[in-house]
Amino acid sequence: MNLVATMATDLLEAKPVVNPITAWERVKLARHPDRPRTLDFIHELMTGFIELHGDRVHGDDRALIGGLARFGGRTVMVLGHQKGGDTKENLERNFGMARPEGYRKAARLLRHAEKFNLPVLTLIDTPGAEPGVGSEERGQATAIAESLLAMADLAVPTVAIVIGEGGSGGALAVGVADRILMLENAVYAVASPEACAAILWRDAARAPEAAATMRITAADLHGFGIVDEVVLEQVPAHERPRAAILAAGAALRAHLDGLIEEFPGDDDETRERLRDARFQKFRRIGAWREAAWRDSGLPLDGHAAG
Amino acid sequence: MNLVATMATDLLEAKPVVNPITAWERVKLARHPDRPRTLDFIHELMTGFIELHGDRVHGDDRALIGGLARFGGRTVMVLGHQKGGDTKENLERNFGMARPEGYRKAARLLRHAEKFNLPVLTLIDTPGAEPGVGSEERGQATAIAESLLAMADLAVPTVAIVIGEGGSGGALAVGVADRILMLENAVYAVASPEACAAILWRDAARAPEAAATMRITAADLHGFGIVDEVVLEQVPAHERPRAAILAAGAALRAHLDGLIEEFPGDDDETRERLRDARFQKFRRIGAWREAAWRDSGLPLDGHAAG
Amino acid sequence: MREFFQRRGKFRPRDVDQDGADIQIPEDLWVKCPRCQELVYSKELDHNARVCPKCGYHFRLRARDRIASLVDLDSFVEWDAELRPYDQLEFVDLAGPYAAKLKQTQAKSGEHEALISGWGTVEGRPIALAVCDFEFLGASMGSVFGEKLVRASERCVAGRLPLLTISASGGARMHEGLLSLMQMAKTVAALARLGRARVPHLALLTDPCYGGVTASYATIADIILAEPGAMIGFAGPRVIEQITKQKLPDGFQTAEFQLEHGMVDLIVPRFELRATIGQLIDLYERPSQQDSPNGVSAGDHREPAPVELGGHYGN
Amino acid sequence: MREFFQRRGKFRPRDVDQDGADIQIPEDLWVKCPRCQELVYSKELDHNARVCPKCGYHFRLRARDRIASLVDLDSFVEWDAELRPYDQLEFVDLAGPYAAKLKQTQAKSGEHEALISGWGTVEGRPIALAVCDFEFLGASMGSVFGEKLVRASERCVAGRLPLLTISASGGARMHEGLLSLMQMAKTVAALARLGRARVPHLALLTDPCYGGVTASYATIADIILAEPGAMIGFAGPRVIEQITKQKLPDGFQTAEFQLEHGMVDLIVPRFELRATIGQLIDLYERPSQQDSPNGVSAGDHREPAPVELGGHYGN
Ligand SMILES: [Zn+2]
Ligand SMILES: [Zn+2]
Repeated sequence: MNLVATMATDLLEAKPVVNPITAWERVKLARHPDRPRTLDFIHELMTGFIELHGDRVHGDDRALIGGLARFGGRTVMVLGHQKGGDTKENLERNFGMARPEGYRKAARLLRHAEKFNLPVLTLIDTPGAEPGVGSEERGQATAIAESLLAMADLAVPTVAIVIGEGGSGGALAVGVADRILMLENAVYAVASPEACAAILWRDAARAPEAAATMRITAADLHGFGIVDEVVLEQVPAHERPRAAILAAGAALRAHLDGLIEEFPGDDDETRERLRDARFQKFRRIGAWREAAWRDSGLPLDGHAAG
Repeated sequence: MNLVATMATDLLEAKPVVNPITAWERVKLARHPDRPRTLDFIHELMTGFIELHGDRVHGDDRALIGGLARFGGRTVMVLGHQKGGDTKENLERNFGMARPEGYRKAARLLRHAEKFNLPVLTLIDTPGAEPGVGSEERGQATAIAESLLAMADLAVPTVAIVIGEGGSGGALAVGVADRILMLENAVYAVASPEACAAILWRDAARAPEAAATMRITAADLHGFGIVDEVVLEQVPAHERPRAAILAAGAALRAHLDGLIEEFPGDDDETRERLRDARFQKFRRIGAWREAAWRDSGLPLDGHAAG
Repeated sequence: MREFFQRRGKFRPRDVDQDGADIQIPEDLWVKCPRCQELVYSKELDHNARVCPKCGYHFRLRARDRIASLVDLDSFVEWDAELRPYDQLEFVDLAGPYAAKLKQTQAKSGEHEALISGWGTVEGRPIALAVCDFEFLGASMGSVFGEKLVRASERCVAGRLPLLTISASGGARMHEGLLSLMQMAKTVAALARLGRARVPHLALLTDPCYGGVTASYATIADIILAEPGAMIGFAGPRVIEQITKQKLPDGFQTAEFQLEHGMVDLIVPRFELRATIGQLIDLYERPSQQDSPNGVSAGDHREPAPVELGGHYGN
Repeated sequence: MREFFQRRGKFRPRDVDQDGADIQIPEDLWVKCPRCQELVYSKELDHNARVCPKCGYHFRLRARDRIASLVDLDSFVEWDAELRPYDQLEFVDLAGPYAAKLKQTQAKSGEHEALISGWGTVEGRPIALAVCDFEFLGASMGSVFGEKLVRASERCVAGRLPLLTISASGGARMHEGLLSLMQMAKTVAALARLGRARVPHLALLTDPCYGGVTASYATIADIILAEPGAMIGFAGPRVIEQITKQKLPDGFQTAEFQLEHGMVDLIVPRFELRATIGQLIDLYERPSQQDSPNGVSAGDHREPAPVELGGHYGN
């Protein structure tokens, strides 16, 4: 074959792991007000949780929380976006939209975890990072970038799980993990379907169409090789929260155990190997082709060598 | 001798290295408006200075500046407090009183220096860290502590010089160096003589008395083993700034060369040895005695074993 | 309610220059709460961990009372009690020589210096403590303060013992001049080594906590705790008001203000402190112990153990 | 005044699908400056580095023009030009399939993707460049953008070559869905390795710089430069205004605003950029070379070399 072509992932073989309900329906499930939230997972799955506060520079963000806890016989650092259960709590939690303080706290707690060789678990559930004058003034972009860097550089095992809404950079900021899990009715997207529809369809009301073409479901993202495991919800999590939480807990436990078995100890060599494996994981993500030069007379586009 | 006694430094042997002018006169010289300031030293002694700005979280402090430059055939990171030359610049520079942004910028630039194995020079000239509502809200204490920690942890050679006023924690924040130099008419104190007089004499006007008893001159501090070298001013620096700057430059150069000769390379072993030497330097500072237990029948106080 | 701890007078250090009796507070004294202005019976206050039973105000604690309130009965072993401050500067102010002031203060406070250090167990778990005594010259940070903290930290590195610092301080000790300022560098450098050894440092900030202490070792801890209502800052409120001519905002520099501004991890009421410290040591000390067969840790939700206090110093 | 660089049309990439001629700007066109509203003769603007001669406004530069304006004549070697975007999602919006949009954009822009990478010399010093082309779908961060940046970074690690990223971007490329978002993680992870190798990463933020680019690789650089007046932020001003119903402050999100808020190291006018980059590489590349006998470095204050540009692509 004359064409040099690579694909990072093989879409053709990806199969939906669940019944075909629409992407937009999943968005509504992911945002359901009764869906279990980060603290519900922490309190059900962990013991001895001590929440740690503050970014040491400006404030404490209640929309992105973290602390130490016992999970599966280990001390872990757990981080996650926290939405509110009612209007009052949602105002306090800023609807789960973190500010720079949240990402700086995350970076601080990640360094803390590394210092004491504690594995990190992150729970993702946010519409996105807060857009606002104050957040811009205090460096929202820089804060997110530094949280990404802290996660990429981390020398301890990390498992992330999208439990509800995985919204854009504000979600990814705590998502650069060795394993990425997703609950079946969670979604994870580069932008909200409404925002995408407003830009590309010039009509936010066409969000359902946008949701479908954006490929934001757990099954899609598993197919793209981004998500390592989809945690099934026998019924939607808001109907039986405890079942979903326990299923998530079992999956988190299994992946964490696997990572620790693969990367035991905290010697320099193991740490480097772990960082390297994480890099390679993200290194592979993307879709591209390599074309031969035009002047070699070859066609510019070819078929994927799946 | 029955008494267990230690002294970290030997005051008895310390001799004034200069003519006996009073401590208060030195305070006035140190604060003289025409005394050369940090940027004067940088521009005279270094080339290719590129000032780097910002703490990446809130702002850029013009009272504590820093950047990359060439000095003595090396690239160095240089940091220093910057007072203004006139009222307008003094307002811009906040009279050399740094805010949390300044100390966070310092910590950032120190980490930068370590990453690229660049020696660090710091120039100290401040009445102290700014006391104010905004500075407290943004964690002045925490920012200073983190700058101290960054300096203590640094794995590259560091030389500090007090060029004018060394005021309290705001000065020390960039003063935890391997070598500490002082210009002859600089002062370095735990509090301003006015503040000390206001508290201990209940009268700020008695600052001259306070200055004398506080032992804040270069000669005193050399005697206590805190200052490694006093750089003589043949005439006070504000009268012949260039002479003072060049003398300071030669001393900085000699100490930096000495450190790099003693700690060449950036391998782990050398870095650890350097940190250890710095720790031992500060470890020794202080005055105390060790008394035997009362119930052993020994006197509680004894003479210093010089 | 159980007695939280015995009266302070009973925790007399073993080597005071003068008998502690003359500074004992009579048991029948009434104390006025500075927050709610109510009169509280002194003994009741002691029984209540010196927390106002009316409004929850946390009265200041002496260092030895604090230690007694935290560690397991008879478990505390003091370190470096033989270190003595020394007037190297020959400092003299309006009140006379520093050397004389030291003697006075030692007699009045029953302590030789403003920092008491040692180790003990909290709910059975070993931990080092370095605790400020604000009654000793405002727990200003002199050479002995620094030296004791550094020695404690070195022992923690050697023994991999977690360190709890409990701070309350007015700042630097002017009578020791630049030697005092340098204790900031000295203690931070020591704790940097503790950090590189990956031994946890927990800090508790109590009322009042200012200046050199807040701007050095206390705020670089791995976990920063604070007592409710404690005043914490760099510059004192009066200084700031004088210099800026600004009215200070409500609640300025309280522990709650510091939490809101991201400077402390959590505020712990005095009654919960022992349990929280125990829980934290536990989290660090057995990072990956299999403690239950079904994947969920057991025994992490300990009930706060009954607080057994102070007896080992005398009663 | 010397020509700062040749007209953009002349830097035609070697492998465009369509002839670049149809997007050349006629030499006699008048351009209206968006800041001062004055009309500027197009050729004069080109001669002036596309900086308004009336008010100093920095017009946007295409990627290849930017590269030509920086590197020594004929020194630039492009990397990974053969990488092509690919519509893995089969994304279709109001305007039709992404695949079709890509073809259109490639034809119109003369580029295959929004990031051009390669290496060259600046004043004789080798440096890698990764430069956004805002004309290509707003330099949104797709898979090829990410892959090219990662490969460039890997070459920099291997060759210990400093990296200069020059960014201008609207953010993520929605047509590539989560694959696009993941490029933030991928590029940051690559630059984390560059950082651990202690190879310098310099970033230049140019107008406009938003979203995924600003929130990933561009702001974790060792040194962050910005062009005067460039708009830089996370969320765009219109989005913020819509959501918060607030009027935005004057100068909000400009480079000058970001400098004031501590987010960038320095603002460099376009005319000084080449000299500044040269000086910075110099500072990192010979950290401790003895360059003069009398203890003061010589040759550090280089005059900016005459800017020789662009010729190697055609003229
Ligand atoms: Zn009360
Ligand atoms: Zn103009």
